[in-house]
Amino acid sequence: MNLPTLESINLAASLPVLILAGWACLLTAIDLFISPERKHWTAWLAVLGLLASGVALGFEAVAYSQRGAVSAFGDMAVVDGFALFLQGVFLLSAFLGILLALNYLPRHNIERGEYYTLLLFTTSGMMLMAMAADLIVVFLALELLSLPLYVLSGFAHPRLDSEEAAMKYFLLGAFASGFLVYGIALTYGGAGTTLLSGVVEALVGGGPAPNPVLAIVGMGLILVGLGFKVAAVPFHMWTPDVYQGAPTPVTAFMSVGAKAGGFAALLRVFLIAFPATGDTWGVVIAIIAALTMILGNVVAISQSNVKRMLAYSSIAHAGYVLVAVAAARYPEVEPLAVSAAVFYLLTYAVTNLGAFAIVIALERDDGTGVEVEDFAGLAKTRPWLAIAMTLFMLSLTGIPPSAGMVGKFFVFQAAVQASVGDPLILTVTIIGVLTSVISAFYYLRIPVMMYFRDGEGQANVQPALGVALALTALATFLLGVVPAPFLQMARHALLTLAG
Amino acid sequence: MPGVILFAILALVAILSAIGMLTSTNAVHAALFLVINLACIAVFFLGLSAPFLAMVQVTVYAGAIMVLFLFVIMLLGAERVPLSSRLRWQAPLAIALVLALLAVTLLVAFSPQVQGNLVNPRPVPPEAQGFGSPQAVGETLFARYLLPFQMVGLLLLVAMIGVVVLTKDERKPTGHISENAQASDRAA
Amino acid sequence: MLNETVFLVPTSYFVILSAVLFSIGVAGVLLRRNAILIFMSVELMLNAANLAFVAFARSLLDQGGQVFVFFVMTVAAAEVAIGLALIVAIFRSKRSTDIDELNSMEG
Amino acid sequence: MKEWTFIAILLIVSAMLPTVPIMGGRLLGPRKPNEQKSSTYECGVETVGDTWVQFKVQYYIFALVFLVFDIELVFLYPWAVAYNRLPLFGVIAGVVFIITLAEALIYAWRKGALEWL
Repeated sequence: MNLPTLESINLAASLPVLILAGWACLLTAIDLFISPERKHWTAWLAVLGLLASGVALGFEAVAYSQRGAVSAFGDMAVVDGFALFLQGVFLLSAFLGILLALNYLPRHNIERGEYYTLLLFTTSGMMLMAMAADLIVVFLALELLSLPLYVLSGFAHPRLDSEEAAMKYFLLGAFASGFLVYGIALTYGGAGTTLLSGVVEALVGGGPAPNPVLAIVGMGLILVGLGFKVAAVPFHMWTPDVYQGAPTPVTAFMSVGAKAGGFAALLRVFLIAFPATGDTWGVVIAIIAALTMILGNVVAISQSNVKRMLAYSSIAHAGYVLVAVAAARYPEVEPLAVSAAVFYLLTYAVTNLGAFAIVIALERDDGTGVEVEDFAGLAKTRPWLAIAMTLFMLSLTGIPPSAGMVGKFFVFQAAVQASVGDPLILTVTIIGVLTSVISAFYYLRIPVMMYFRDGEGQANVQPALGVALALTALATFLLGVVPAPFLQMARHALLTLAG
Repeated sequence: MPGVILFAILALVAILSAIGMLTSTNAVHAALFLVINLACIAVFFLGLSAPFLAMVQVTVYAGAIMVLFLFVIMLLGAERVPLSSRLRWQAPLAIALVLALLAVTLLVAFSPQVQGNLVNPRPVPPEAQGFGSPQAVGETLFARYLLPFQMVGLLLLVAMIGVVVLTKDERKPTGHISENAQASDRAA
Repeated sequence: MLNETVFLVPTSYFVILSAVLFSIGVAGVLLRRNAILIFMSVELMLNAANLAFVAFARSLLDQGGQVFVFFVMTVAAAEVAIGLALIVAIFRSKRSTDIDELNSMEG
Repeated sequence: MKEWTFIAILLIVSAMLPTVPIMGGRLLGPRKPNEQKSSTYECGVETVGDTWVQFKVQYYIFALVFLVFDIELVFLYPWAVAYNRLPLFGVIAGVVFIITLAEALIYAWRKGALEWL
């Protein structure tokens, strides 16, 4: 048994996560002594923790560019480009999540310090998920990511629909982790180890007890478990109700953070542990991607409630990232596909948080005011808000000059490269393009409603929300117009084998 | 040969108690069936030389978790449970799905490749005598699995925060509390 | 007595048993309506996975499988704590745990 | 190996102790029920209210706090047992674990989850 020595634990490499998790625990204690009226202090302290973790991440990225990937905590975690880039996305979405919630919670009278500490715990769970190199860490990170989200979606708990949202999310989450654990059990039986790098040897015939058939069935069950978390089609039924019932800042953070965390696990498990059986899971993921894109976009057309529409749109966007995952099974396309998927998650995070920020601005205190009709005439009463919303809708559709367009272009470029020898990926790419065209219909309906209908579109943009809106709008525009630096970073986001 | 007989009896009891939990109309009976199932699995753990896990299964799973289930069933008085499923087409589809899942796993378990290279448990070699004992589990846990161990600490803290947030209601009572919450508070 | 001789049963028996228990758990989740019973079925699924884990750990004589079961149990306990807190919260404001009544948000 | 046999015998005997008298009484005893005998006994007074009386949520929160610390104990047991063979950071990991859950206790206590009345 290789006893890990002190430097193989190397805490320095995983400093961002340690800072965030430690700060979350500390903040839980500090929050006890903050009086209910001044809970926004907890929020700003949480932002401080995120900034500290971000700075540590910056140093770690510089160190990574010099010395390459390194494994931390024995061989349980690995700190590579993929992990660092995604940790940046998680920190950004957590920061914007706090800004969204800062004014929303007091207005709806559900302001409690625990909101911010739970948000920090979820983010640390996601960061650990990005650097997991062992199936145990993947499972525990998934739980550390999901438990706070169950509580957060039930945060407005005397209100019934928030409790129901939390209940449905909880039951489906527990059901999914049941599948995930059984999948890991069979993979462990087939491969003799839960280390991702160990599993890949067993599938090729090495390892203590090679049993590839069992490992493949285990892999299928893991796909089901992670499919629930990412809300891919056959496992997406919970998404609309939960997204509508949960408080809007939680929905915004959940649609971005939990999804990116799920994809981090999906990419890491399937590209590191199961490359040898690429053709089996490649076909399955391609089919799931096609179904997800079709259903997500088609059903979204008939939605009048903007929160439900954004829920179905988040399902559809999961489909686009799944296309990149399916394309990533070809070794020569893998670097491009992985960086395309990761970049897409960044653009989707920024755009979706911006769109939800505007929904929060429009949402009245009793939760109404989020229908499409409520956007009527917004251009006249709040021109800046209208421009920002139009930019977000363009980005979600994938029309230039928005970040979404670059993201989709990058993903489809990878898919086209992968489909040179594989007709299935080709059809999936075509479906992807067609569904993006369909999505234009329900996305552009809102700018039309804002500019060409008259109405008294009223919205109250409080300070913190304004900052979040400005940041997301600027980021969506910048990522669309000058994506080069970010693309460069995404290209370095490569997966490496741990240990 | 006594091993296979003991295995067969326990497996039968486990499966019957699982089916019993599935079909019982009274939530308390379902919980007690699950406790029987947990006990059978604890004995399996003993047989598979995992004594420490058997004790943990009995104390933590059967002891703490099932007690909590019974506690909630008693608290909510929700023991009269309708058996009929909600939508007519839901039940057959669910059963079909489950049978497909079962068929796949059994097909795989009986398939020659899996049977072939599944290592059957050899008698425990002398040097691994302490296999499954608390020392062995402790040594592995605190040498190789440090990161998961710390994550469990965070998970328990989150669970504690979650419980307090969901049950203690410390906000200033304003018009926003829906009337049925107040009604239930008065009734509780 | 129990350790050396008795349970030298081939590992595939345990895999089959855990597959059957897992399927019963999945059936429980899909068929039952009461939130508490769905939750118990999930516990049954996790237990089936634990059984498979210990069987493989025994056949490979690797302590890692048993440590994983240890973690699965603690995660299940944390989930139970939050799940039952949620069920109590819902019951206090709606007086029923029947999940198909949770439909105040039909799309 | 022998200790398991003792535990097995203990389990069987402890199971037999309550069941044998009850089963014996049920099988051997004469059965002549009458209205008086089969009414629920509430110290001679007519029963009032239904049996499933609801009790406060407070007891439930206490049980949840017990569950979280039960898990902590189960983790610390192998830590204590394998203490002398642990590398240094194994010990530090245990200490950090205890501190994290001590903070959970302070949190629960300060938030009033441990009140009983």
